[in-house]
This record gives sequence, structure tokens and C-alpha cells, in this order.
Amino acid sequence: MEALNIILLLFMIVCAVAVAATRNLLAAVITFMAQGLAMSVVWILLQSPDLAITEAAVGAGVSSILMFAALKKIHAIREKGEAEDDEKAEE
Amino acid sequence: MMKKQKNDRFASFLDWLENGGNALDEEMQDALREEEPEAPGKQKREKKKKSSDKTADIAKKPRKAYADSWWYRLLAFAVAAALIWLLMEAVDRMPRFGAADTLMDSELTEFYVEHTKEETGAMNIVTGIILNYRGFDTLGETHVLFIAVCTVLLMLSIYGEQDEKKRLAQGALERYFEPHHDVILQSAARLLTPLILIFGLYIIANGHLSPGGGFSGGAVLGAGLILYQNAFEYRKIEKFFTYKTFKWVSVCSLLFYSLAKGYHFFTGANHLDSHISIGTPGNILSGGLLLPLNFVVGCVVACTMYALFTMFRKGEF
Amino acid sequence: MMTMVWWQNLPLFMIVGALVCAAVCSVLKAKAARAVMAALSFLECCGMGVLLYFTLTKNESFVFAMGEIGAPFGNELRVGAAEALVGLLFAVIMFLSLLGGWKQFSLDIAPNRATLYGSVFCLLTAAMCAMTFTNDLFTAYVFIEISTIAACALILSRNWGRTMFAATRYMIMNLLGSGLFLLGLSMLYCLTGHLLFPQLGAGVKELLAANRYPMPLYLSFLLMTLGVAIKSALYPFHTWLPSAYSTSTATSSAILSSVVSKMYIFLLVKIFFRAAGTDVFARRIEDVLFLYAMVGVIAGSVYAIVQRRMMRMIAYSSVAQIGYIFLGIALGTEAGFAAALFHILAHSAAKSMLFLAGNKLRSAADGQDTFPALRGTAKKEPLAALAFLVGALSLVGVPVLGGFASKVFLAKAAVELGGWRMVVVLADLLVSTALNVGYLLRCALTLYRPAEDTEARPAPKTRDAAFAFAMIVLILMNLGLGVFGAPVLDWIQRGIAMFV
Amino acid sequence: MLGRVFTHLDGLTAVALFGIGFALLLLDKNLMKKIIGFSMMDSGIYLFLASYGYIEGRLAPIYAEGISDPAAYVNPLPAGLVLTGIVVGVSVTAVMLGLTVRLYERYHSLDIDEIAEKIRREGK
Repeated sequence: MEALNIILLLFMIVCAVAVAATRNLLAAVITFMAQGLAMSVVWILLQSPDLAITEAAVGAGVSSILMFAALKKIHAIREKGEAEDDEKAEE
Repeated sequence: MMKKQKNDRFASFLDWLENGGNALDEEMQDALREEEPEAPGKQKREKKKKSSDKTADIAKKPRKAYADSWWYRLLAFAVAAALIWLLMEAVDRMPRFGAADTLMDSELTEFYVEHTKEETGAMNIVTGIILNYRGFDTLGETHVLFIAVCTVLLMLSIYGEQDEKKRLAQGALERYFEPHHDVILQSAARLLTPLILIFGLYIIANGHLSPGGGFSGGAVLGAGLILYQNAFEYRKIEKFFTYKTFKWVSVCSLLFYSLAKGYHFFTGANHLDSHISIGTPGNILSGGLLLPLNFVVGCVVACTMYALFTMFRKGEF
Repeated sequence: MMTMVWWQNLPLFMIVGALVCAAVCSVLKAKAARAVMAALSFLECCGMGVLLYFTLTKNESFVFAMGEIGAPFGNELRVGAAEALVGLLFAVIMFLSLLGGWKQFSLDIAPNRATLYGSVFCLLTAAMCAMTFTNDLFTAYVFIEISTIAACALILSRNWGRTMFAATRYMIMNLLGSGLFLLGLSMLYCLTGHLLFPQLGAGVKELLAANRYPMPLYLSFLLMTLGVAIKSALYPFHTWLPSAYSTSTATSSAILSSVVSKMYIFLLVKIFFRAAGTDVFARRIEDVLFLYAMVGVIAGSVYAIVQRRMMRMIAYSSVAQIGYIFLGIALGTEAGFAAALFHILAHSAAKSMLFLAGNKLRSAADGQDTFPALRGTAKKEPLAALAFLVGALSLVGVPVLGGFASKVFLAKAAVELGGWRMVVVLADLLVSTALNVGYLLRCALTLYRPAEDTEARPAPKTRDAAFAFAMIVLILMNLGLGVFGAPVLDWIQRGIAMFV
Repeated sequence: MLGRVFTHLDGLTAVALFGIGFALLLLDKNLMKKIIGFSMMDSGIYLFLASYGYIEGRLAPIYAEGISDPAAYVNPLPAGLVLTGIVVGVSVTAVMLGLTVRLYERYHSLDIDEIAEKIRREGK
């Protein structure tokens, strides 16, 4: 148990550093999601199953889904807007 | 020229100081701009433009280059390190982890463990706490979700006249180009959605008996709806879930929640009999208000999550 | 177990009523939503008034347990004279700001958004009541988040890209603030094992007496103070303030400047008084605050002086005024706290009036708020200009107005304390008064100077009864705070006595 | 100095997450990264809170058959607080995401300085 705990905690720190270092937003969101899932396992180890379920469903689940949706929206705008933007820049 | 460069660097440093890494106050920026003599400043800017063309990512203006400079990153690192060090010092001096002699493990734990079952009828002590003893916090929390939806809706409805058309066009486009025949996704969704929804309901209904409750179950329900919406067309989900459904379900849930909790607080503080029976702890139909409150919270959370996702995806709801 | 008298149930009804109104507002039509908003804020004023009357006549505070079980196991509200007085002020300002911006409301906010705005407004009212009354640190955090999001929505309610950016910056700074607050709160909880103020205070005292964990305790209070300071725009953390206040609508900026940021400060006063205690330990935190406040008073005024636009100038003057409030808190004596609370009252009354009047004048000058454009607007909007003048005079500290009384109380508190703090406070007061004269009166006089192009035809006079009513009440409030400063201060002192 | 920290790994991790998240929220230029930083900061605090509620060898706060001794369960209150906190955090994240999407729609950038620059130009 102790070993699992240590591995998970280390994994979370590595994830946090990776999020800070990466420039790819999609990768950052996915890494963050992985960190949330590790967190939910840690909470089981800390004897709080309520938190584990909530973190998996809300923290790692829905909030990452919302981030993905926002990223997708931004991507759609980028593809559509790039042409317009270039025109403006040329002006 | 050297001096100029220094000046610019100083200006951007001021910029950073002023706004903690955010943007510069426009007035200040104007003032700083005016201090630089016009012509050389322009020249320099053009020069930088040329150099920045090579490094593809760096945008059209000189200030941006500053943001990517190494010592900016170093500074961010230093802030994080200093904060972590300070907090680690504090953690080091705090009570030991996992030991039973901390002050936190005091009368409160004892009280909750001894009384939750008889007073609230919950087998899950955490549910008993958040919906009964600290019900006011949770009431506020549910309204945080509500206000978040309101704010996002408000945000999305801020459009000028000509933007309105663009927005409608975009919504239509999104509808037109959504995947219609993704077979794998659709068959998976057909199989999984009912399971996910049932699982969500299970978590909600057993909130007072086992881990879970309105918040996690509601999020699972919301995720199920999101999956369904992603796999099939909007038209299909709009048969049973539109903006109107969302509005009425969440408003009714919130009203029920506020009124029930208000009644509970009122009778509790005045020491009146609330006429709500607790039942036999351990049964599914027990716990007085806990079960309906869990359901109501679940409805609010599910609606909120689905609504937020739809708004981000379509830009409207 | 004592049962509650009827008026002691009022806090509950006010909070739950506001939450119910918020839910109802979102399904109503725009007009009905506005009516609900106005009715709710009026009723809140009445409720606060009743509470103030009874707490003062009974001369004691009461505790309202949210549920059968009160402290230390459940949530609690606690109402005394100080809470009721500050709450009354907030409720009145919200009501008057709503009235003052009534006409512009329909111009700035499209009907499809009015219902949402109504919900947000009602939730902010609920958060205001809950934060004023709560006796529980974590409840305070939850309602801080509600008011943060509500404030963001209020900033957003106008049609500009610029407001969106202002709201983003506001959110970022405020999230940092709430993060620090939450961390401080959890550290404190981990150390003492309690969340309710009375038990927290006892726990802290016990720990300090035994000299256990002094550094984490100090750090946790410091983090909470820092969080609140960021959220209420104390000087070095004020960066989000000017653009947020100056770009939103009249109602929004009045509410933001005089209710939202003051709520946090009142919470801080409660934390200091009930949890930290007023002894040597709290001193060390107050010294940090003192430094920031001292610099903030001067720096805010200097920033305000260099502004070229009226709204931004008013916004920056808030930075200086918040410096005053923190200066009072940082004195650490009871007189200092009383002076700080009085300055909350005086500044809120003056600043909301300035924002409302300023918005009116700006629209009289065709949406321009540079000083040349504002010339001669006094003729078009005499009442607004008068209100602006009164507000400016009050902030400068002219006798018979609220601002003067509060400066006198602050100086008195400093003199009582003596030492180097007295010298610093008095010097600060002198310098900043001189600076205040510089920018506020310059601006007020600009309004009365004739316009440069005399050709401009006078705009058709708009009748705006709600605005006129709000302005007159606010002017009277400023006068009242100045004339009856001593009795109000007495109420505050009695309220503070009830705190402990 | 740090002798005891290593017996409190959860606290250490929590503090590290808080620090990294704080720095991201304060100093990163990218709005999306700021939002992730905020969530990370919050989760650090929750881990901190929950880890102090834990006592070795005790059960989760759900009544088990036949055990009614208070000393057999961990402190349930931190779990309740964190539960509240998680939901509040998601709401705030959603609001920030909404703002980001709208700003991107208008200014075609996620970089907060670039947006400021564009707004300044727009104002003139």
C-alpha cells in the first residue's frame, strides 16, 4: 500500500510538472486528467471513497470534458478564422 | 541604441510588475509609449518584427518576445519554488500525518460517528454531514453551479448585431457537420448510455447508504447525456432534452431544495417537530430528506454539466 | 434551549428568500424579473433595519443554528449590531444602485439577458447576507465563490470585448485570492479542528498558550489575509480593479465597488476579531497589512491623479480608500476597527453615488468620460453633478459629510494608539487629503465649467425619477453619516463589543 | 529541517501541486494553462485537507456491520468539505472556460498579453 501511495504521489507531481512544461494544450488537458484519476485512487487509499467517486466523475471526468469541448471550439474558430485573420493582417 | 533597448526592457518589466504577468493597464501603456521618441521606437519595432518572423511562433509585436525569455520562466519557477518551500516549512511544523493525536481528531469525529445514524438516518456519514449538519454549505454549493450556468449563458448572449448572424450561422454549421454515421461510436453509445444512466441513478439513490450521492451521481448522469449527444444528432436528444427542459428541471429542483432546506433550518433552529420521519437506517427509503435532496442535487448537477457542455460545443443552448 | 423570537428568524428568511428569488427570476419575463429584483432588495433593507433595531435595543447578539444541531457540529449564523449595520448599508446600496441604474439598465442589458442578470443579482444578495451573518469559515468560502462569479457576471453585462477581458483579469486575480484563502482556512482547520469562529478562536488561543505550531498558525492567518486583500484590491493587488469598475454598467460598478469588495473586508474584520484575537499574535499580521495600506493610500491617489478619464479616476480612488480601511484594521485596536467599519459605511455611500452619477454624466457627454468632454455636463444633469460634487467633497473630507467624520475617527484612533503608527497615519491622512483635493475637486469643477463649444445644443432633458430618488437618498446618507457620525460610531462600538 | 516532511508525503505532494498550480495561474500567459493551473491548485488544497483527516488503520466513514466505536472511523468532516470544494471548483472552471472561448472568438488568441495588445489597438 505504502509503495502504491508513493508511486501515485510521484506520478501526480510528474503530471503537474509536465502540464507546466508542455506547450501542447491538448496534452496538458489529458495530463491533467490523468493526474485527477491518480488523485482519486489516492483518495481511496486515504479512506474517503466518496471523494474518490466524486473526483473521478466531476474533477477528472466532467471538468476535463468541458476543457476538451472548449479546446474543440477554439480549434473550430481557429480553422474558420485563420483565413479572415490573414486578410486583416494584410490590410 | 543600447539605452533604448534597456528602456524597452525596463518598460516591459514595469508592465509585468504592474499586472502580475497579465496585461498592462492601458493608460500606463499609453504613458510609456509616449515616453519613447516615436521614430526610433518604430524602427526598433520593425526590426524586431523581422527577427521574430524567423521564430515562427512569436507574434507580431515586440512585447511577446519578452514573455518567452528564459528569465521569465526562471521567475515563474522561482515563485513556485519559494511558495512550495514556505509551505513545506509549515507542513513540517504541523501535526503528524496519520497519527491519532491531532486536534482534528477530536470531539467532532466522535460526535459525527455517534449521532449521524440516529439523527439523520444515513449510513454514509459524509452524506449525513453535507446534507444535514452542514447543509447550508451544500445549499450554497448547489447555487454556485446555478450561478455558473447563468454566467456562461450571459457570456454567450453578449453579441453585437452583426455577430448575432454569425453566431446563428455557426450553430447551423455545427449541426450540419456533426458526425451522423459514426457506427462504432453510435453502437457503443447505444449500449453504454442506458448503463451509465442507470449507474448514475444507482449512485444517487444509494447516496445515504454507500459512497456517492447527488454530486457524483449527477455528474455521471450528465456524462451519459453528453455521450448520447456526441454520438447522435442534436435532433435526437432534443426530443427529450432542450433548453426548456433544462430550465424547468433545474429551477424546480433548486426551488425544492431551497424550500426544503429552509423548512429544515427553520424547524431545527426553533426546535419544532419537523414531521419528517427518518425510517430505519440502512433501508433505501430512509434518511428523511436525504434521499429527495440527493435526487434534486443530482438533477441540478446533471442538467448543469450537460448544459455547460452544449454551450461550449454549440455556442448556444 | 431557548426558542427563537420572530425577528430572530429573519436572517434565514432573507437568505432563503434571496435564493428562491434567484431561481424564480430565471424563468420570468424581463419586466417581472426586474420587479422581483427591486422587491427583494427593498425587503432585504427592511429586514436588516429590523435586525439592527432589535439588536441595538436588546443590546445583545444572537446565534441562529442552521438545523437542529448548532456549534460546533453544524452551520450557524450570528447576528449582532455590527453585522446588522453593515448588512443594512449593503442592502440599501444595492437597492439604490438598482434604482439609480434603472433607466440605463434597459439600454445596457438586452431583455433576453435581464432575467439572467436578475438571477445573478439575487444570488449576490444571498451571498451578501450569508457572508455578513455567517459564523463559519467554510460557509464564508462557499459564498465568497458565489460572489466572485456573480461579480464576474455583473462586469460582463455590457456589450464590449473590453469588459470580457476585464472580467477575465478579475477572475484570475480573484481565483488566486480564493485559493490562498482556502489554503489558509484548511491549515487553520487542520491545526485547531474547528471551523466556527468561537471554537476557532478558543483553539487558537489554546495553541498559542501552549506555544504549539506558532509558525503554521501565523502562516495560515497570513494566507487568509492575503487572499482577502487580493480580493478587495489592497494596493499592490489592485491591478484588476480599474478596468473592471470602469467598463461595466452603472448598477454593476456601484455594487462592485461598494458592496462586493467591502464584504470581504468585513469578513476579514470578523476573522481578526473572533479567530485571531487582538493580542500580540495578530499584531504581526497587522504590521504587514499596515505597510501595504500605508503605501496604498498614497499610491492609489497618485494613480488617480494621472488618469485622464473620469471613471478610471474614480476607480483608482477606490484603491486609496480601501487603503484607509485597511489602515484602520491594521491599527489593531478596537477604535481602529470601529474607524475602519465607519469608513466602510462612509466610503460605500460616497463611492456608489460617484459611480452612479458618473455614469449619468458620461452618458450626458455622449459616452465620453475624458475631462474635456465632461465640461458643462452639470447643466444637462444638474442633479447628477450635484451628487458627484457631494460625493467628491465627502471623500476629500469636508466637514458635515461622512468622509470627514471617518477621517476624524481614524485620526483619533491613531492618536489613542500613539507611537510611530500615529505619526504615519496622520502623515498619510494629510498627504492623501491634499491629493484627493487635487483630483476629485478638479473633476467636480470640470463639470461646472462651461462647455468649450457653446454651439452644442442642450440635450433633451430626460426624466428619471428612480435615479433622482436614489441620488437624493444617497446625498442624505452622506450628510447623515457626517452629522450623526458619533451615534453611528457608538452603534459600531456596541456591535464590536457584541463580537467577542 | 525537512526531516519530518518525508513522513508526510501527502502533505508534500499537496503543497507541490498548490505551488505549481499557483505559479501557472499567476504567471503563465496562456489562458487554458491558467485554468488548468487553477484546478491543480485547488486539487492540491483538497489533498492537503483530506490527508489530515486520515488516521492510519481506521475505516472509511461508512457504518460497518457491528462497529459503532467512534475511534474506528476516520474524520468524515474533511471529506465533506472537499466534496463541496470540488463542485465549486468545477463551476469556476466552467466560467473561466466560457470567458476563454469568448475571448478567443473575438481576438483569435489565447495569449493574455496579445489580447491586451489587441484591445489597446482596438480602443484607438
